[in-house]
Amino acid sequence: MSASTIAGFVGAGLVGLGLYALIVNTEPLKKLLAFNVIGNGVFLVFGIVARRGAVGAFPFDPVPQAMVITGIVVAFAASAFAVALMLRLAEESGSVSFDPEGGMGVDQGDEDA
Amino acid sequence: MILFEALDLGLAALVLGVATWTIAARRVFGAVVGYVAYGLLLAIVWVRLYAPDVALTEAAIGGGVTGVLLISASTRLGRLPAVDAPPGAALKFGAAVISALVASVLAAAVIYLPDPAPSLAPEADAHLSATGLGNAVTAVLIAYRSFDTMLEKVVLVLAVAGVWSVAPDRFWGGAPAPLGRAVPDAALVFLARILAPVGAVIGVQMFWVGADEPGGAFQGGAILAAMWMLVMMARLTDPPRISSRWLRLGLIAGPAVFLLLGLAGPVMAGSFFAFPEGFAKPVILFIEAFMVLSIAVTLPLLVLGPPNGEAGR
Amino acid sequence: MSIVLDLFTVVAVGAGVFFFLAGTVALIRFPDSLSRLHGLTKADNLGLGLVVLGLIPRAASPLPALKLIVLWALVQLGSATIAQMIGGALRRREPIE
Amino acid sequence: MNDVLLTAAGIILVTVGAGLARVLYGPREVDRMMAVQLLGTGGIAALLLAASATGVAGVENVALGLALLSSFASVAFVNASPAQGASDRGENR
Repeated sequence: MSASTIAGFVGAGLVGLGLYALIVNTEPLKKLLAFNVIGNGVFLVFGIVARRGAVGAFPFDPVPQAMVITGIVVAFAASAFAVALMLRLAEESGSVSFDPEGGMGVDQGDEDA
Repeated sequence: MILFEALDLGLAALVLGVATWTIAARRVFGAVVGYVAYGLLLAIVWVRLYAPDVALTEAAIGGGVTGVLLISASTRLGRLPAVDAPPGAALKFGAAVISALVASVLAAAVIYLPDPAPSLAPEADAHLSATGLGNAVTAVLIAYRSFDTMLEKVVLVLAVAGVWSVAPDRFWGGAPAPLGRAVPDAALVFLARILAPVGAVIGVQMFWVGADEPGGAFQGGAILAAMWMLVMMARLTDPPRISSRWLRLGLIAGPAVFLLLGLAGPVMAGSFFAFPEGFAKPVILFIEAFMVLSIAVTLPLLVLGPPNGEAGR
Repeated sequence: MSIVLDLFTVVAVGAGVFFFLAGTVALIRFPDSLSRLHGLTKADNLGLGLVVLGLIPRAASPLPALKLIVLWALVQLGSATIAQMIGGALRRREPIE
Repeated sequence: MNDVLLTAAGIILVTVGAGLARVLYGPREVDRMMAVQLLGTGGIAALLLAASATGVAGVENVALGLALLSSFASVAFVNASPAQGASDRGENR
């Protein structure tokens, strides 16, 4: 197995892990983390396309790499905006819920305190 | 080659293991610590994929700056009561099935994608001499796909506007909350005093060598941003008021200069976003210098969040 | 000459690997946080320092070699400060989470 | 010679990777941070060794960036860690 294939599998695995966490986690910051993990997986899969684009003396195809760099920066900007929204929501309502009805009111916090 | 394979497999196991910890950790703080470790490991994976430019960006933005964003968010959010009901077993099972399915499809794609893949590397290299650059990735970013990169800078400005816009009206124009604690650790102040100037030099150097070696405006700007945040953590300086004219100029300098020179393209070189022949490299470095400034200003502002009534400087 | 230099590299890098090993063992096995911190700083300082020392003869020119030394100095600075901060936090006896 | 360096890189990576067990077990947040700090240093060492063995250009730049950013991240953690909050409340120093 070449390095690019292994990295591709890692990317696929990260997308799977992140997707599961995105659906299952209820805590907003953890959902954001999961979203970033999915993004990293996608970037890795795209990154192996760059590596496999090696021709002759060039060890990689620069075009996908440049797009991944752009993607990393945009993903960060999106995360920062999401954090700002969460903080504001928490400030206004004292909680952050993804339920349009305002949640179930079940107190699950501090279970591991 | 067996050595390499062992190294790659070990690295892959580490990345997936740390990612699993990150999403499984019960406390957010621990999860973010895991995420930063995972960012460092990913940077090494990118080096193995012959992508040092991406590795630097991942280490700087994916690991460092995102880590600080999430960690300060988790301390500010504190311990909110969890209001959403935890997912039931059926939903968990369904999510696991869907995620496994998506991951397997992607893995299959990795196997069946053409190897070698169709490549633009020869084309990118063929025109490299016209740009005067030695780093093909920088050439793609600033010359071949310059329109993309300019718009991406605009996205960053929009993100800052979005973050600011969630501030309550009465705080508008003020400064965001300080990054550091009221009484910073003496050792941290010492570190900031020594590391920040050195780091700033390294950041500028990284932008400068980016023309020919791995590095560039994103990476250099991100390191400068990290150093500014370090100084703010040590409370050697506090976040600026968002109404500051200099701050706003720095914020838009990159995209503005990029756009102006792009619009001047038809006069200088016969087409939008074209660079004059023979002068391409100075023009590119000129644009990049302003982009470094904008990135160094934008990333900390995104981390700092909206103004919250601080007097600011 | 080159054999001597190669030998130097192998010895220095080997010693560096040993200190990383020692630091990790300390991190995993030592009973309390302060002892772990002690072990960790050994890996940070000596482990990386010896690896850098071993790689210096292999640098093509003085400039990359200088870069290596600067890098080590930066890690030293960062790790010393962080050790100080962690130590201070521990001394103030924060509660175990 | 190159194989020796690569093996060293692999051993260091696996070693500090094993140290990540501390991230798992804690018990304090600072223990987790120490493991990440060790991973950063070890990652830099492994990167330098692998770069020297394979002759890939520009990896020193990546290592230099990692060196700056890993200490930056660690500082941010210690600074924000719940453990440190105690010193804000009227601790004389």
